[in-house]
Amino acid sequence: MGLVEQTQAALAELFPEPALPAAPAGEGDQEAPPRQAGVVVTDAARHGSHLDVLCRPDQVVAVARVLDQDGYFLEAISGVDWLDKGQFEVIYDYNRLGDEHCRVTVRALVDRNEPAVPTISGVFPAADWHERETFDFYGIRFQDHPNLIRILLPEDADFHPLRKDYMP
Amino acid sequence: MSGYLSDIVTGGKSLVTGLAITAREFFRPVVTEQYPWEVPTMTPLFRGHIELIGNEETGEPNCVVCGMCQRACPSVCISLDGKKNESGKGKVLTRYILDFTKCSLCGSCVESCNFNALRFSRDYNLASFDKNDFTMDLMKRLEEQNRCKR
Amino acid sequence: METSIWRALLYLVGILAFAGVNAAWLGWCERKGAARIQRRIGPCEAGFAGLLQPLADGLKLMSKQLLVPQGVDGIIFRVAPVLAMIPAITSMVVIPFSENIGARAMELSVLLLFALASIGMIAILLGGWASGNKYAIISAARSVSQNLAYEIPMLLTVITVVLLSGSMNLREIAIDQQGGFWHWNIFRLENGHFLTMWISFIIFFICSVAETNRAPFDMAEAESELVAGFMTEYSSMGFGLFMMGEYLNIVVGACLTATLFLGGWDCPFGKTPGVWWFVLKIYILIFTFIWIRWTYPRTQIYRLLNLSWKILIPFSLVNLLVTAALIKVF
Amino acid sequence: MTVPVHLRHDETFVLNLGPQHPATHGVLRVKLTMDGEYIVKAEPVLGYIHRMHEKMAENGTFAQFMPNTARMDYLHALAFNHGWALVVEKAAGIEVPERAEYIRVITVELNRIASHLLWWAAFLLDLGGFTPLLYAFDDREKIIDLLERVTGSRLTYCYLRFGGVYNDIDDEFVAGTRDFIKRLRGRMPRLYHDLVTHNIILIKRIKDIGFVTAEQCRRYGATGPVARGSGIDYDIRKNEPYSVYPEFDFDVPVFTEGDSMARYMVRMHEMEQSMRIIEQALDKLPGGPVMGKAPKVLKPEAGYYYSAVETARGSLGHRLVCNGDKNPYKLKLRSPTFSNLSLFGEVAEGMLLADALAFMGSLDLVIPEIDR
Repeated sequence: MGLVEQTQAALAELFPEPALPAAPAGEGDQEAPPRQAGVVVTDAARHGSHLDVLCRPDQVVAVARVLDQDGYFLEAISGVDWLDKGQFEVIYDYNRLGDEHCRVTVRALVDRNEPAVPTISGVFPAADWHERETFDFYGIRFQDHPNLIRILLPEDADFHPLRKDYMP
Repeated sequence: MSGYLSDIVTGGKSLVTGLAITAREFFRPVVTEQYPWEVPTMTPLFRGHIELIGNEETGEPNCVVCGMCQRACPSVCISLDGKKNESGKGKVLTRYILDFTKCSLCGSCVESCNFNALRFSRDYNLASFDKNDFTMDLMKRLEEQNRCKR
Repeated sequence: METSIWRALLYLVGILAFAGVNAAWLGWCERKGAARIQRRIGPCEAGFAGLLQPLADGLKLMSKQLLVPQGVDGIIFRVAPVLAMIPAITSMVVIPFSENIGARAMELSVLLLFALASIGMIAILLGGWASGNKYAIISAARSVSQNLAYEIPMLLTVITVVLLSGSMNLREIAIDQQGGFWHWNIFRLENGHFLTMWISFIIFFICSVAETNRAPFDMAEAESELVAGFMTEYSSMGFGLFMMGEYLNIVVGACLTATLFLGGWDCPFGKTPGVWWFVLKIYILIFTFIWIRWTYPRTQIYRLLNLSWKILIPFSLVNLLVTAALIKVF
Repeated sequence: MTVPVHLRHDETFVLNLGPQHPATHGVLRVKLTMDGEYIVKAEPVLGYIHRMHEKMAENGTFAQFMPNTARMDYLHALAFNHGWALVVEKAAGIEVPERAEYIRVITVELNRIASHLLWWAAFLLDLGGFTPLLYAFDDREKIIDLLERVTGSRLTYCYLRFGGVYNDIDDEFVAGTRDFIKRLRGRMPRLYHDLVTHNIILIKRIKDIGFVTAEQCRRYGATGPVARGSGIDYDIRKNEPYSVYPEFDFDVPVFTEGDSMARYMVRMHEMEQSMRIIEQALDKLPGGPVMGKAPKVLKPEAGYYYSAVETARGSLGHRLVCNGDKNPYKLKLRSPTFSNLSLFGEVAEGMLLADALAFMGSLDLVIPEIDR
């Protein structure tokens, strides 16, 4: 069993039901049927990741734990503002150091009015700064983050510049 | 103890080697150029700020006011205006302003131009105490160049 | 040696001139030397080969505002640069430039020199402390521990020389080495002293590099760690005086090395001794200081102390014992 | 060497290292809580040169972002060009002619050598050795002259285009590059290794300083020479090959010690490997065009794209989200030093100030890339 299948199997255990909490916003523009599985294999040559995981915000930590046990590391956390759908999306990019290669994209959708995601900085310390950055740019709150303050913007900034409705 | 002594011996040797190397460099010729007195040759691809290319015979700018450069510019530093050509077809350039303070010399404007109307100048002595000196009127620049040619 | 007012004035002017010229133009030498080692040209615009550069620098420094930041200890802050300069100039008094040129040939001149060198260290400590800057205080603390650590092996090696010459008078020590390089303390052929004395010389030289806070032992300045160390808050001639004091310390260190180990004003071939030989020797030594500075990276404070306590002090102790034994045996 | 001490947490003071400090190479500020010269807590404060490149990407077209990429990592600008070109080519399905791929590899690797040379120079400057800086700049100048010939600029290159490169290389460039490799190989053993690498002062200064374990690298997402100095055999050029890298025979230098010396050695060996790649690429250089067919106005399909390249400092990732428009809907830059720096706080604890700065130098920080 290759690394991709192994990780897929490990992650699939977290998603017993195929039902999904919300329609994946980013794929909404394509007229594809709504996605059924939490974990799908994607074309790495085109999309740059082997596995695509769509989970509820409260599953983010569980996914991180599974990936941590399998020796993955966190590349980045980014936010996306889907303004017309009233949602924020948090994208976690995982990768593995070593010969066998597998990249995992974990996505979670949160309500735009009260964006909150549990922090994974307890699992990956790398997430500390990346979460602060996402908070900085989008105002997404990472619950239980030890030090959720501005990182790149000045500490007295009262705006979140990467929100699509932000006007300087 | 053996590590202690060998550290002293190898360490001392490495220090002497270092001194020998710098001593040799001391007597070798300098490699720097004294800038205002010696000027290095410029590469043909040098990117200065942009300038208009005039027609070989008339000296009028080749520009047809298509606005491609303006749209290609990532930093919005080009503004140009044109008016209808008196002879009927096309447009003539009336104003071409480059705000060089914003320019990042990426060359997108020159690449996007299909009419051989823009090129990079070879000016590199660009320093001023006044910001307004870098809002360049390229039409005026072209006129001056034409005058010099004559 | 009679003391007249004219003689005192002559030496006062002479020493001040020697000190001033060295303090100014050694900066030029350093910059030119560094430039050549790095294959650059160095200062070249002010005057021929940039020789007027020190004047230009001095004028610039003097025309700058002397900033005294809020919260510093005003008196000590102002006194420290002067204190860095004075002991270095005073040390020149006892240095014998040749058999007949020397302001004062004191019996305990070696001791006096070391006493003055310690005052120079106090200047750094006071300057760093009075600045009230965290970098400056770290630098001052480092500087003190460094000077303490290096004075011990330095004195231990000087004792070997004193044992050989039987005198603590620098003039006597130099006179003892006359007659060609085989009489110099570093190569001294008689009684097999050359076996130990070159080690003494190396230890002494390393110590004098450390004592003058020169790279690779410039822990006090360490510009990439402590910004400018104890000089961080100094501007204008306050900074200038520290710099000049540093160069004068190098001159004193070179003079002392030349006198103790290299025969003072003696000609290497046993002929025509004179002040020119002394000057030549000290400038070769100063060039070595510059050469070393521009070759090596800086060491670390605990490596520096390790070098002193674990290598230099044991070696100088053994060296002292062997020298004493050689003297006793022959 | 981290000297084992019992740190007293009651008698500490705060030292602001930066934003203007000689050792931070830019405007990084590190808030150090110190006990004497020992660091009790180190907390990097970022953002002093933050320019919001990600918003600029959203506001312009795909091509208009290309000049910005060079302004982030100004030392390895071509790799940032390459990363952006790759992710957009992936998203829009643009083919690149083979000659252009080879030219990309040659220029990116030349730029990598230049970046490592500058790191070496700056690292030695951190350690108080000024002369090596100028020897390295002498060599780096040659690379910059070569790259100026083909790209038109000296530092912040905007050379790569979607579907190719801006300008073809000529015989003079090829000859000049071969000359340069010969020259650097000739100078490397004496001016770099004899003068510096084997110098006892340097060895004592950086050996056993700043240990980073492989596990720390993984938890903090450190990549590049930092990870390879800790025994992690990971190089995107090998593990996840892009462009024409699979066609070249090169090694990935890995050292297991995890100290500053290991990171130093990784970079020194990488320069040699880059020279090997350039030589092979010059030998195999195919003919043909340097620009492929690319539409004037790019409108990639909606979707999520990720692409990574190996820069001189580690893995640079572009997370691109498109919604079918002619601007990127969202671009996140995963810059290598951002993650590499995040482990500084943990590792620097209990170190002496001077050692921590030597460790920081060995991380090879480029501040505009962290702050973006």
